[in-house]
Amino acid sequence: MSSNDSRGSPYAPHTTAETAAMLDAVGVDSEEDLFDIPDAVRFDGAFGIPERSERETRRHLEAMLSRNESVVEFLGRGHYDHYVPSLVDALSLRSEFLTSYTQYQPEVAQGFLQALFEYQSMLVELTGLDVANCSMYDAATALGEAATLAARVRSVSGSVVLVPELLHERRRSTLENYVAGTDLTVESYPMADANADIDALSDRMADDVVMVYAENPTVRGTVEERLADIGALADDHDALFCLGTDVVPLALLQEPASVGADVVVGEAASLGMGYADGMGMGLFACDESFLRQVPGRLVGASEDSAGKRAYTLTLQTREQHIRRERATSNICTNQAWVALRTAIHAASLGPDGLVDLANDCVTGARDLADRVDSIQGIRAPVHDRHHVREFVAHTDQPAQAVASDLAGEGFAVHVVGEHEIQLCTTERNETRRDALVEALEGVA
Amino acid sequence: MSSNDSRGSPYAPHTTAETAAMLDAVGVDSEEDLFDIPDAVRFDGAFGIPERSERETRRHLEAMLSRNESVVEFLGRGHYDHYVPSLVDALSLRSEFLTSYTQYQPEVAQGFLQALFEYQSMLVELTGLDVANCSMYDAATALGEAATLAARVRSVSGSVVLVPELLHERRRSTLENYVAGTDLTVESYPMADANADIDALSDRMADDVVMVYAENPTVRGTVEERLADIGALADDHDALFCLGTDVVPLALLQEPASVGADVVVGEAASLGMGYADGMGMGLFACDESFLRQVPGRLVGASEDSAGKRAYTLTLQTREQHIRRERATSNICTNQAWVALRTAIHAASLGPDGLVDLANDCVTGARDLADRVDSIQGIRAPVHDRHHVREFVAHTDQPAQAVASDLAGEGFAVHVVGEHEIQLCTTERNETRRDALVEALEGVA
Amino acid sequence: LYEPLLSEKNSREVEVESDLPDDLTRDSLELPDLSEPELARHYTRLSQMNYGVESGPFPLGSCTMKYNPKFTDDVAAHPKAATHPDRPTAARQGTLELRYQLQDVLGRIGGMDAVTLQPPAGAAGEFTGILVAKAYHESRGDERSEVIVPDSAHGTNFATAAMAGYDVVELPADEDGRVDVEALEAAVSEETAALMLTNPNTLGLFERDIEHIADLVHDAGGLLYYDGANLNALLGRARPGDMGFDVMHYNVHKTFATPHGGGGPGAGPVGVTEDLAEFLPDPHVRKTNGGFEEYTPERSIGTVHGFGGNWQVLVRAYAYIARLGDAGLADASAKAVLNANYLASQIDYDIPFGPFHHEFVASADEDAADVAKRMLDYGVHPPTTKWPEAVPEALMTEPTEVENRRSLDQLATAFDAVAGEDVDTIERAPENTAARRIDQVSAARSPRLSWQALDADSE
Amino acid sequence: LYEPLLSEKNSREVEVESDLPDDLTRDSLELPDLSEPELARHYTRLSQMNYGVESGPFPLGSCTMKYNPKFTDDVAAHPKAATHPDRPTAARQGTLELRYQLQDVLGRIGGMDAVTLQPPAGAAGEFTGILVAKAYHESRGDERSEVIVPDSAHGTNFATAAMAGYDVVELPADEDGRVDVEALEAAVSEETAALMLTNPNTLGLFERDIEHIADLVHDAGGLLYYDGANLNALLGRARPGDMGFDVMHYNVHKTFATPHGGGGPGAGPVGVTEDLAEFLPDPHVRKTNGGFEEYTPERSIGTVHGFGGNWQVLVRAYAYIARLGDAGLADASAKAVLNANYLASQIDYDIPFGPFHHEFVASADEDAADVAKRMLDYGVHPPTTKWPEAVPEALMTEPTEVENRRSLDQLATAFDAVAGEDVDTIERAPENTAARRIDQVSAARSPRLSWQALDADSE
Repeated sequence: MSSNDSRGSPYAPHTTAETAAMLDAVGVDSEEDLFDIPDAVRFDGAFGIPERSERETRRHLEAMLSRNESVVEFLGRGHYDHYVPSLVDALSLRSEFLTSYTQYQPEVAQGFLQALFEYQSMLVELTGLDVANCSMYDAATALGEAATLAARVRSVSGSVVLVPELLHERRRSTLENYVAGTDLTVESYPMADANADIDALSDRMADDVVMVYAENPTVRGTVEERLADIGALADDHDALFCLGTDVVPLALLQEPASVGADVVVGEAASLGMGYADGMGMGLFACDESFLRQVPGRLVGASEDSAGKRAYTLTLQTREQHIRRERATSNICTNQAWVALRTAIHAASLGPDGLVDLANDCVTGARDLADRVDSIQGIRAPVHDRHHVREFVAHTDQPAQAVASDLAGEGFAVHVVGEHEIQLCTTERNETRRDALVEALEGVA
Repeated sequence: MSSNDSRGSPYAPHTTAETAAMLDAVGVDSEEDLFDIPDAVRFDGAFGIPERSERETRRHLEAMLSRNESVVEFLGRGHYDHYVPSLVDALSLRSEFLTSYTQYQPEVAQGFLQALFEYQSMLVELTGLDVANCSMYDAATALGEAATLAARVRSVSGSVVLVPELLHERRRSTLENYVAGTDLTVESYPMADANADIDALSDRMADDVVMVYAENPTVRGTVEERLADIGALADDHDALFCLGTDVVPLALLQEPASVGADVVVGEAASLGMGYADGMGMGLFACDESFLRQVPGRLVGASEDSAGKRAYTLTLQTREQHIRRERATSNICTNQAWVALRTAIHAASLGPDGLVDLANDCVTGARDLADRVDSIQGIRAPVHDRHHVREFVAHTDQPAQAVASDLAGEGFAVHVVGEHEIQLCTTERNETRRDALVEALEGVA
Repeated sequence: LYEPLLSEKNSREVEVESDLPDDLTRDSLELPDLSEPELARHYTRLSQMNYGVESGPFPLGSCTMKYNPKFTDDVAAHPKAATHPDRPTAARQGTLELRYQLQDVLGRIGGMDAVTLQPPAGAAGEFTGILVAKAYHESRGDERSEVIVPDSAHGTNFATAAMAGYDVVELPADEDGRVDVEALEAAVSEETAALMLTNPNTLGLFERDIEHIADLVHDAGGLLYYDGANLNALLGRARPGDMGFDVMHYNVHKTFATPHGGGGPGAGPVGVTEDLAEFLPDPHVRKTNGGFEEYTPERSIGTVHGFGGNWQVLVRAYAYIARLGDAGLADASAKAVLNANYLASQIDYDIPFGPFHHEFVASADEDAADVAKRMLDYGVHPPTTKWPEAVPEALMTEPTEVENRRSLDQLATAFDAVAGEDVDTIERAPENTAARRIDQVSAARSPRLSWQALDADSE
Repeated sequence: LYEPLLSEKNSREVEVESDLPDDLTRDSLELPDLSEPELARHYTRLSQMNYGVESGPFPLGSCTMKYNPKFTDDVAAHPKAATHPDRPTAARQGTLELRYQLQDVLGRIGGMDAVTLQPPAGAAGEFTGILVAKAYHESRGDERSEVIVPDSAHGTNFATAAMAGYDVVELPADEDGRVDVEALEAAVSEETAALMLTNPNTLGLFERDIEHIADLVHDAGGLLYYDGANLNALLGRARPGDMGFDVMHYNVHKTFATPHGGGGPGAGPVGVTEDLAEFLPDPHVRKTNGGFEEYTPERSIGTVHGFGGNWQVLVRAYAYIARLGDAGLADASAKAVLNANYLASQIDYDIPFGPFHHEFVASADEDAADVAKRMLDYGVHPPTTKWPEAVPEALMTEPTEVENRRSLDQLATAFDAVAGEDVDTIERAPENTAARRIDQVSAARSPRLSWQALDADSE
């Protein structure tokens, strides 16, 4: 056997001779001499992690991942699967994009900066608002940031954030954590048939409210029909109106600016990512008046010394590098690469393709609900509304039992109540709708 | 529904307005006016091929490919599966490499030219010969080209190409086709226990022989032990000695130059490709004296007008653009991109890694043969030789029946005789060796 | 090199039609409208206008800009990794096992008893860790109001403490560049919820008094928080848990080589000691009889992300750790520290503090930001500049282990070339880059953050 | 831009040890020895020194340099496509079905009765086609010795005919640039095995007399061979089979958008009429009751490749055809022809022949090769030069359908800018490229084809 050169870490390029020469130049005998660590806190144990070749590592991980069973998922509730064109991978995986770097030296990062500027611009178009940042972690954290923004800009004396009664529990919990260090409290307002109960909301509105949050579509997939009313109520009480949405239906539904939204948050990775165990990307757009309160990075256009248009991270005085504890947020590393993917996906769809996709979300959910409704023992949709991608169905059997039986048939659905399941459909599972309906007929 | 712009071909970027303006500039009313085709040969039928979206097309093809069953392949005989590091895909799939272009303008193709120059250099190192071209289609066609080269450079009056009795039938048939337009004829010489029968070969050698071909390893996986003798015999009779090999064992086995090989052909895609239903890449190296007779493209170093080293396709007077019917071969499009992958794979293994891999081919085959030999009803290896990756086993049962039964258990092996199967093993199926042995115990 | 915006190439406004009532839909939508070949060229051109770690050395201090092994991308793209978090537990055992294994190896690497993978970035990890610390104190009826942060700390530490509702107490350094223990003694009190520390610190120096520091904080009832930004200096040689830290976050996009991708996504898992484990975010993964499951820690702070964080990043991080193993991780640190020391030995700059580990902070004679711009002209990426402030005109330099001697020499050449140049040349720089020096002031003064803003501007 | 060779970065000679007897192994092996980060940078740098179709227009005449849709790469990389050809028929039904479907659609597109996918390139297709023709004649006891080739044909046609053992009869063009029918009448005889023709020809002109030409050749007992290089001009509008061609090859890396990848791999399927089908290479794929199988055509010429040709290329080609369908293919041709005509209308060059289809041949005032070099300075790729010889200083230009009007205008600007420049400027070109004008003469006079040769040279 030929003996391998005594390289340690596979991604450290040092040959033995090189290491020796470098130690010599530094003036020490061994690498260990460079560690200035008191003996008392020296670690002399082992992690017990074996070294593996690339091939063995892949085998190890792929064997593990293969223990994820092959089930057909009719799952949504904030995390959606759309077909991602091959172009998105081909371009976003280019090592000039997917590698280690940030744009702290804009002169050598014009490409990514322009791509993020374009992402921001598409979000401006979709929301109708003046400003979009270049990404938040996800919809839940974006909502948290919106609330703290509201606290900073509030013109009223209040401290209450009103959120819909029907709200993904994780989104609410994350929001609660974001406001844990502020004076804000979170309260919910009632809903009627999965839309805001405007009368109840109107009754609740008072000067202690700094922000009203509503979603379109809602967590139950319904189109929220009273957005303009909510916006007007918020406006009447000098509260911010924050609208939560998703980048796909956003192409079809009422433009947030037109219903008075001051801030738009939501999920944007529905374009560009598909299912990724919940990994997403938060969109964040707002009115220009909040510009200096926007969390996260902003890319702006400027000029270079030759007078050519150039892009740069800007308004960094909002960020932690400069303002430290007075920063608008602690967000630093963001989801820039996902924003790039979203932008490429949106651009490859174009306006027609994106609207078509959003329309398919509406018709697909309606058609599936119609078929499910015809099954003995199931009623769908529970809410007499228009739906986007997903809807709740009432099951005469306990929902958990129906879901378990479906799992046995290879289908995954949400259980959202004792007798309620939620089904989400996109073009990714459209060819399996027949099979789902058949399976439901068997178990309902 | 929003209506799509009336684009025809998805990869033609023309908007309707653009098309109209361009027709106008050309001075015609419609695209059809540009076709100068007599009515009599106009096609007014249909192909009957439906248009599909990208997603539908992928679904169509992937559904088709999924009808390839999941079997564990212990198959070789000229087409081998080695683990290809992710780096190979990551780099070779870069669109600067995998796209439409050739290096006819070397000033803007220096990168690929250098990569091919490096490939040639690695092959020079591996073969010990002076010159390697930048790829042939595969081992079989490279052998065909070697024979026609022999015909062009022959210093003897003969016309016989001697090939081993044990030779992949498709390699022989391809060779026969390559010499179909020449005076050459192909004859085989006997083998003894899957090595050249040197006495018989010696008896056959005469002035009518222009080329002797031998393989190392042979099609039955044996190491050819008499290479130097074959080389000497060829030399004695002024015949060319052409050695067929594979790029992986080449790193371990006798250097072709050291045994007198004048030309080396073989398979080089064993590095870089893995199984691809037989898609490969032919290596072709030879002595400098045949330089102006080499088929295929050659990349050479030169200088640009600023005096910097630069690379260019060279000696193109051998090719069809210049010499037309007097060209050394009709090969034009080649396997350049596969050569790039082979080079990246070889470079990422380095000398140690490549030798280790070749050694694993020897020990893996030996160990599997030992275990198979211990099974009741099987004897392995049939040939009392050293083996690389593969070996022949004798089965008391009819080989076809054994193979069919194995197929039922999810294993694929070659049938090479009434009572002979051939098994090939690499690191790609090493974790399934136990299962294969167990299955063989059940069916043998 | 200049590439028009997508909108300048071709944009189209379409009327939006649907089956929905008109008042529930928008009227029209305008977006770029280009074919695949046009988009491929667009983004290929954009990609060519970036300098990344595969272009050359990228010694951005405190950022640990490692090379990202390619196979980790392939593992992250495995079809079986693309699942919804709400599928039944039995159907996602692969995902849960990978999460469990990563929790486990991170715990071992950091000397921590429990690790959550939910925080989607380092700063999110800090926030999570501080929320956990807060919940811990509150569970003991112990309301505390202050978090102590060294003045040389990452800005996110200050912002995080503030976000969590704490007053920030800034801690000066001693003249050696390390924590001033006397100042710390003065600062700690029963209001101290936590001390946030990076070790080695942002000057690359190991806090030699760490045991004493830990005792001081613990004796006052506070907790010790470890910022994992500099963990690459210590792999296999020291563990935060062994030093007395109670909470820490890991920057997997630094230490464990996952790609930053132009600013993110990253992941910021948080490790804690046993006492704090019950406060970790919901859900956490544990082993069951023959499998893995999620559960809610008893006194969980709740969630800090809509789902389980940045899954694909976590997959890559686990792949990297599983590839290197103990030996590879330890060698990575050794080479990172060697590289920093070798590079420092090759440049003509004053480096006031030492002995440093994986990074050093050199002092420039001219404006450090200008020096950095000029370094771009020599084809390398410059270090982080002007921070930490303990070093005048700081050039905070962290080459990481992935550079070989030749590229370190190339970096040194660039450093030294700029050192010898006059101010005019430096202030004019860069001249050899895709864009010349960009006007930051006007970008901030009249912000144009979208092509709509550009259009409005030119009207 | 200059990148050292791998061998110049780090090379190492290792002693080769193994369990094999020493006399069966080599003593040592020297190869480059570099880490993954170093290799990633090396090949990334090399990639950046190439101009491809994703860099901008690439109007290389007769090469049909189309954009390669990305999804075809993903399909070709599907794990289920990575199989060995010797697995049992039942276990490779997917592969066989895809091959069958591709045989089928290619037959429909070309108007051919049977198609083999085995030839791994266009020239290999020519060779296969001529061998089939030869076998056909021989099967009828008809020994023929000549193949007629128009003087403007691709060089491979001549070389192929010679390889197959035929004498090549060169056919002059008439003054319109098409086949001189009188000359053809004089050339055909009972020695004529085949006439090889491209239609439209290399000037982009449709051979209007194709029916008459076919009759002439067929009447003499010869066969008509169609070189598919220019098929992109005719999709859905005319089919070689309908014009009287008996054999043809398809260049899937031209017409069907599979990547050339720096010179290959391609694929050159061959279509034939019913009479010739029994001579096609072994194996061929056919439908069975409920599946697909391979079989040996009755009078097969045998094999022309070690296995079934360039599988991954074939997968991409089928994916492309399945994506476009009838309408897309027809539109691709329409736009390719429109683009050529539009570009021609925008440049100040003489174009002696027409009406042309997907390509035109302009005539330069200066040396066409110099003009091409100078075009590089304007950031575009130049056309094919100096061929066909019917046009003095030919610039053979084929923009394909993937260019939009703006990039055609960019091309036209480059053409016209060069047209207005003096000889000195043009002869000095290129000046804005990674490498300046490369010395071809010395490259050929003292060939250095490996780093070993460079080393020997410098010693």
